[in-house]
Order: sequence, then C-alpha cells, then structure tokens
Amino acid sequence: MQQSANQIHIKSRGDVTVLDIRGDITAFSESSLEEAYQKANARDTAKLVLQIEKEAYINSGGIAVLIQILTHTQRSGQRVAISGISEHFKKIFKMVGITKFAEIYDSPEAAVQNLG
Amino acid sequence: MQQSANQIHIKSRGDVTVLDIRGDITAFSESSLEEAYQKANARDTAKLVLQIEKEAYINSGGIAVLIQILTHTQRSGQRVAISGISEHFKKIFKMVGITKFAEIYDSPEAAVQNLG
Amino acid sequence: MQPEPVNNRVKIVLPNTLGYERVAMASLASFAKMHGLSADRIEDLKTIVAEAAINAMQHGNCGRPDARVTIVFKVADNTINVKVTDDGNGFNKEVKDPDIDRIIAMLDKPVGFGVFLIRNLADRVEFKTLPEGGHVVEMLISIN
Amino acid sequence: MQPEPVNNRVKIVLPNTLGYERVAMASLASFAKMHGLSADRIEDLKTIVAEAAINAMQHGNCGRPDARVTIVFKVADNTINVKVTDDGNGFNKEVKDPDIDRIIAMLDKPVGFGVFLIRNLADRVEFKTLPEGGHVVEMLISIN
Ligand SMILES: Nc1ncnc2c1ncn2[C@@H]1O[C@H](COP(=O)(O)OP(=O)(O)O)[C@@H](O)[C@H]1O
Ligand SMILES: Nc1ncnc2c1ncn2[C@@H]1O[C@H](COP(=O)(O)OP(=O)(O)O)[C@@H](O)[C@H]1O
Repeated sequence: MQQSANQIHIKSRGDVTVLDIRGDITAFSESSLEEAYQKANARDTAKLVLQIEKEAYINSGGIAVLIQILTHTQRSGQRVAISGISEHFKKIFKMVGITKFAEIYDSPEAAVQNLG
Repeated sequence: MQQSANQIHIKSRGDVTVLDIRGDITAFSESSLEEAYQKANARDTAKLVLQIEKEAYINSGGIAVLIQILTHTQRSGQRVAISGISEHFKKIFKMVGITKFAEIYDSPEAAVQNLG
Repeated sequence: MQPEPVNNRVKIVLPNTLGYERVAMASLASFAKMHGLSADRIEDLKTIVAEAAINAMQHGNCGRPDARVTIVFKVADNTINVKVTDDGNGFNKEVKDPDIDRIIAMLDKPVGFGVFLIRNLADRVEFKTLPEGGHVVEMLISIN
Repeated sequence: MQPEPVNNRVKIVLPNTLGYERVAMASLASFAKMHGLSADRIEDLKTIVAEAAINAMQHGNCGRPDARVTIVFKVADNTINVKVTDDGNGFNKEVKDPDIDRIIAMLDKPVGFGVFLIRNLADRVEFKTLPEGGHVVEMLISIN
C-alpha cells in the first residue's frame, strides 16, 4: 500500500525558505517533514513557508507532526506561514490553535510576500 | 435520497438545438430526457447537441436512455452530437456503438460549430 | 482461487436500492488509488462495480427492499479482486452482447449493457452460483 | 436511540491498518452527497469518521493486525448517523482537550486531537462500551 513519506522540495525565495510538500499530512509524514525542516535549517533560515496541497488529507497524526515542527520554529524564533490548505483545514487549524503559531495564506507566493 | 430527474436547459444556437443536461445519466433520467427531446422537437430541429457534464456518472441504464433518444433521432433523420463527457465515457460510448449514431465533441461550442 | 491470508480486505454491505452503487464506486476508487491503480483503470473499476451492484439489486435480489448486496474487495498478486454477492440464483439465460444496430432499428430492446461493460472492462470475470445459495460476480483488474 | 426500520443503512468493514480510513471517508462522503449534505459539512463528516476509525485501529483494537473496524451509517430524521465499532474496552481515562500553548512549550505531548476534532465537528457524539464487548463511537451530523 502507498503509505510513503511525502515528496518535499525545498526552495529559496529571497530570505524565505519554502517547503513544497506533496501528498497527505499524516503520522507517516513525520520523518520526511522533520528531515526537510533540518535541511531548511542548514540554510540558516529565519522565515519558513509550509506549502501543502489543497487536496491533501490531513488527520490528527499529521496535525501532531506539524505542531512538532512549530515547536522547533518557536524555539528558534523563526517565522512560519502555511499555504495551500483548503477552507476545511483552515477552520481546523484555527480550532486547534495552529494559527497562533503560523500565518495562513492561500498561495506560497502570498506567504512569501507577506513574510518577506 | 436524491434520485431526481435531470435539470435540462434547452438552447438554440443557429439551427442547432442544445440540451444542456445537468446531473448523472441513469435509468432515472428517462422521463426528463424524453421530455426535453420532445420540447426540442417542437422547435422542428434537425440538429441536436446533448451536452453532458464531465463529472456525470453514466451507467448502463443511462446508456439505454441515450440510445432510446438516438432511436428517435435516427427515425427523424436528425443529426446528433454528444459533448462534455470524460475520456472514460468516450471510450465506453465507442465500445457500445453510440459513436455510430452520434458525433462526440469536447465542448458544446465545438459540437455546434461542427453540426452547423 | 484459494482463500489466502490477506490483510487488506474491505467489505461493504449496501441496501438493495438503486443509487447506492455510488457508495461502492467511491470506496473502491479510494481503495484502488491507495494501491496505486492508474486513474483510467480506476474509472473502469468504478463502472464494473456499479454495474455488478445494479444487477445484484435488480436481477439477483429482484428489487426486494429487505435484501442486501455485499461487496468485498482486496488486493493480492498485484491484482484488485472485487466480489459482488446477491441472494439470487444467478443467470437463467445466456447473455448476448447488445447489438446497437438492431436496437436502433427497434428490433432488440436496449438491454444487456451491464454485463457487456463488465466483460469488456474487467481483466477477468466469473459469474458463479454459490453452493450455499446466492450468486457472486468476481472481477479482477490488474494493477500494472 | 431505538433501532428503526431504515432501508438506507450501509456497513463497511475495514482491515485494522492505518490508511484504510480513507475508504470510509470516500464512501461516507458519497453517501452524504446522495442525501443532500452540504459540501463543507461533508468535509467535517470525512474528518470525524477518519479520526474515529484511526482511534478504533490504534486504541480500541490496539493495532492487532487481525482485528477489524466496522462502520455503519444511515440517515434518519434528516440526520446522518455514523457508528464506528472496535473490539476494545473503551476509554480508560478522561480525554482533555489538547492545550496548544503547553504542547508548543513542550509541557504536554501533541496528542488528543482526534477526540477533540470529533467533539468539535459532530453535532452530537457518544462513546459507548458495548455490553456484548467492544466499543462504539456514535456520531450525528444533521443534514439541514
Ligand atoms: N446478479 C445477477 N443475477 C441474475 N441474473 C443476472 C445477474 N446479473 C445479470 N443477470 C442477467 O443478465 C442479463 C443482462 O444484464 P445486464 O447486462 O445488466 O442488462 P439489463 O440489466 O439491461 O438486462 C439480465 O437481464 C439478467 O438476466
Ligand atoms: N476507540 C477507542 N478505544 C479506547 N480508547 C480510545 C478510543 N478512542 C480514543 N481513545 C482514548 O482517547 C485518547 C485520545 O485519543 P485521540 O484524541 O485520538 O488522540 P491520540 O490518538 O493522539 O491519543 C487516546 O489516547 C485513548 O486513550
């Protein structure tokens, strides 16, 4: 069965680093997301965008993985935005409190512009 | 449960009549499709486009309903095109032989242009 | 086919009502996508499970509102296996391919498309009357 | 809630494997659409059935590979009723809402989101240990 890690492309946009995350965000995303975050950190980035696909299925396990990343970014004083997610997950991220630690934008471009 | 007849809008485009069919094409489509065809006939139309939604679910019952319409159009010597259907249903319409009695186009505009 | 210990079997029990085949289509499409079936073959799979479920409701269970249609799917040997079971006695006649020219000429009725589509879209199909009663259509679509 | 003679009940039996909750999400979404539930509430429904199924696999069935998760849904009184059943003994402690500030400060673990989402997205929810063994989460979402 296809329970693979996410494909994540790391891009620099000025002083912002974008993690372009393909696929669903679940407990199975932990290693690929942590690894991509470490790679982004090697670039000494102070601003981070997590671009998630609009069709992505995100569950409680994926929410825990995202919050773990936010724990790191808070400790390092990094600014984080999340882009791409559907209205449904915007609502859920607000409900859970993720929006207290990450700004939400519709597109990675909007996120980069606002963080930059 | 939502097992309603289709919403069908009848439009004239030059000497072509377009039946713009909303919803799935199943056995439940019989009365609405037959009724729309009779109305189109009242306009003395020689050229007919059946516009079907790309997301429509079409099953064997719907295929039987469409073929029944083609039985009428063949007897009246009308020219018929079907537009909008997905690649999957293009394949099926060819398999079943519908394409011997109706031309297939991607859009109602292309169908009108080619029939006109 | 021997029963084998697969741990990916999904079972769905539907009411005997036209329209509910959509629920089987959606779940099988999701299952097939998880197992890597291509988008165009997923469309074929949706059509064959829908047609088999409709036949189970109408011909197998003869439209009885208290009857049920049971659908089981699993993956083994890189092949998706779908079984649609009803309470009926199976086919009572040979089913010929529909002849569209004869249908359009009003010499034949517009029937027989369900079995025609199943035969043409599945990689393999078997229609079997069960010794314990009931009828099952077993359809295979290979993943690669 | 009295059992009533509804003819729209769908049952799904899933393997006890993370990921298969997607099959339940797809079938319930299709069922809910047929019954006229709005697109945004369908998203809520998908999330709650996924979370209840994941909990059944992990906490109820404790990850046992031979266990099964059974999901039944129906419509009655203009309300979609979803029951997710596992073989476990139910909750062994009260589940508090997760506190994101404490989680970010690493004072709490990032857990408890499944039950939190179910409680917040369903119109009504009941967690019940069954007298015959097993545990069921019953969730309601009203259609209008
Ligand atoms: N599950 C079944 N049980 C009994 N007979 C069946 C079943 N499925 C198909 N049949 C038989 O095959 C015939 C052809 O079915 P189908 O191709 O779906 O066309 P139609 O439903 O238009 O008759 C039916 O008329 C019926 O006699
Ligand atoms: N079906 C169940 N059977 C037994 N306990 C459950 C069940 N569902 C949830 N729980 C309990 O509720 C707790 C919270 O579940 P949840 O909110 O999904 O978060 P998590 O899975 O991260 O612990 C679980 O740790 C477990 O103790």
